[in-house]
Amino acid sequence: MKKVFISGPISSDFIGESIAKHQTKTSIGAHNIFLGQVRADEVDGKKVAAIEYTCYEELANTKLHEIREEAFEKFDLICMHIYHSLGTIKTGEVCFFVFVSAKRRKEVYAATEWLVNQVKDRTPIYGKEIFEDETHQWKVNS
Amino acid sequence: MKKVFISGPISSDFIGESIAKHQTKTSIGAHNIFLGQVRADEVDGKKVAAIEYTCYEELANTKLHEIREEAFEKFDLICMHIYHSLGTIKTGEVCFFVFVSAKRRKEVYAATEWLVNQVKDRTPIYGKEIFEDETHQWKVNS
Amino acid sequence: MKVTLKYFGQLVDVMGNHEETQEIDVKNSNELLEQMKQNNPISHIPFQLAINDVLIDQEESKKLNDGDVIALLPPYAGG
Amino acid sequence: MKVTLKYFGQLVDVMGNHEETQEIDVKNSNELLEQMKQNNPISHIPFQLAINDVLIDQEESKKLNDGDVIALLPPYAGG
Repeated sequence: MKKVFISGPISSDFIGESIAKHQTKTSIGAHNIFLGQVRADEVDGKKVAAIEYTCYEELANTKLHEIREEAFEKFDLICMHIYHSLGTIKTGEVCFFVFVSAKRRKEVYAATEWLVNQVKDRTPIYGKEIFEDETHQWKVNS
Repeated sequence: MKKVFISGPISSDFIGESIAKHQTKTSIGAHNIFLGQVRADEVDGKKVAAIEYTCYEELANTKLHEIREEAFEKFDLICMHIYHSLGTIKTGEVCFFVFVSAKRRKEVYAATEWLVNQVKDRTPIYGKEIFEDETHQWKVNS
Repeated sequence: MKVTLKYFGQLVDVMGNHEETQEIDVKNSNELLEQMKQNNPISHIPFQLAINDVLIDQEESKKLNDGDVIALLPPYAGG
Repeated sequence: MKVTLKYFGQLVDVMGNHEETQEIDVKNSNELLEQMKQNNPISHIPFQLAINDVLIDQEESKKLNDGDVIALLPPYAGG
């Protein structure tokens, strides 16, 4: 089982290091990366300051494993990594990192989009949007 | 005119720093990144060791400027960056970096794919594939 | 029988905690769902059940056993 | 008139250099193209022309002037 959940924000150093690790794999010709960043949305005049992510980790890991297996069947990929934050992630910080690598570029775009959607739809993750005044609302995916 | 051409490979540190620079832009909710990596292709039993990139920089910059303008018209983007290496890039190293950011994720995938294709089709860049035995052939885009 | 109920997302707010042990008097997941939708302040929140870390299909009704861990899962909001 | 010819990609190999100044006896880009395709070892390589950093459409024929910089561009291979 690959580790997906990271406590706290996903740093740009972590992303850089993930990219660097792939430079020994010389069959790769194309990478595609999706990053979800916490947005300072305004709701009724109040601004989001952070999102606090929680998840049902046992079920989430089962679902993420299924998604990985399906992705390797559906797309001609060499590598795939999914990372999601847990805990409080401030606006501007990265909370979601999907990284797909293939021989040629053709396959990577659709694979990334598919993975992002599957993780959102099938993984029991919850986000509490915390406003600057410390009130909160529960995030709803559109 | 934004600087696109970089002498030598695009390091993972450079990519990490580019990501970090976007963390002050809290209207961004989604980034999509494409990376082209030099592949150790085999041709008639000879292995590619590096690609030497050259370009017609004056015309390339004009074309890249046009592509940028069109992309901002076509897609609802907040930011867009294109980087391409010149000089000798060894297998496993990154030579092409397209970075797109938007409020929501929906637009970013198509924008990245479109940009990658436009840069390949419309920008006068040339690649000399250098084999391990120091012979070479000129790269042809499929 | 005694089961453990785990709450997620908005249900944590509504129920006032993450987890509680409760004596229940139902035989299967459908009966439990029915009872919860009537008796609890959560009737307006859509949710799915998972029993012992396995998601339960809305159409199937699963037999419940003493000691089961039952998770109440509102719509997901990852990413 | 005297023009500067710039070669790119495979044409650098075929012509043996990146750039050369040459006396030409043609009036426009179409005539130049015609002459090059006949007289040079590059007849088998497809290429486009750019004059003073502006790409020339295959259909249009542009007047050439003394001092022009003419680039010969085989198919691109970036990325």
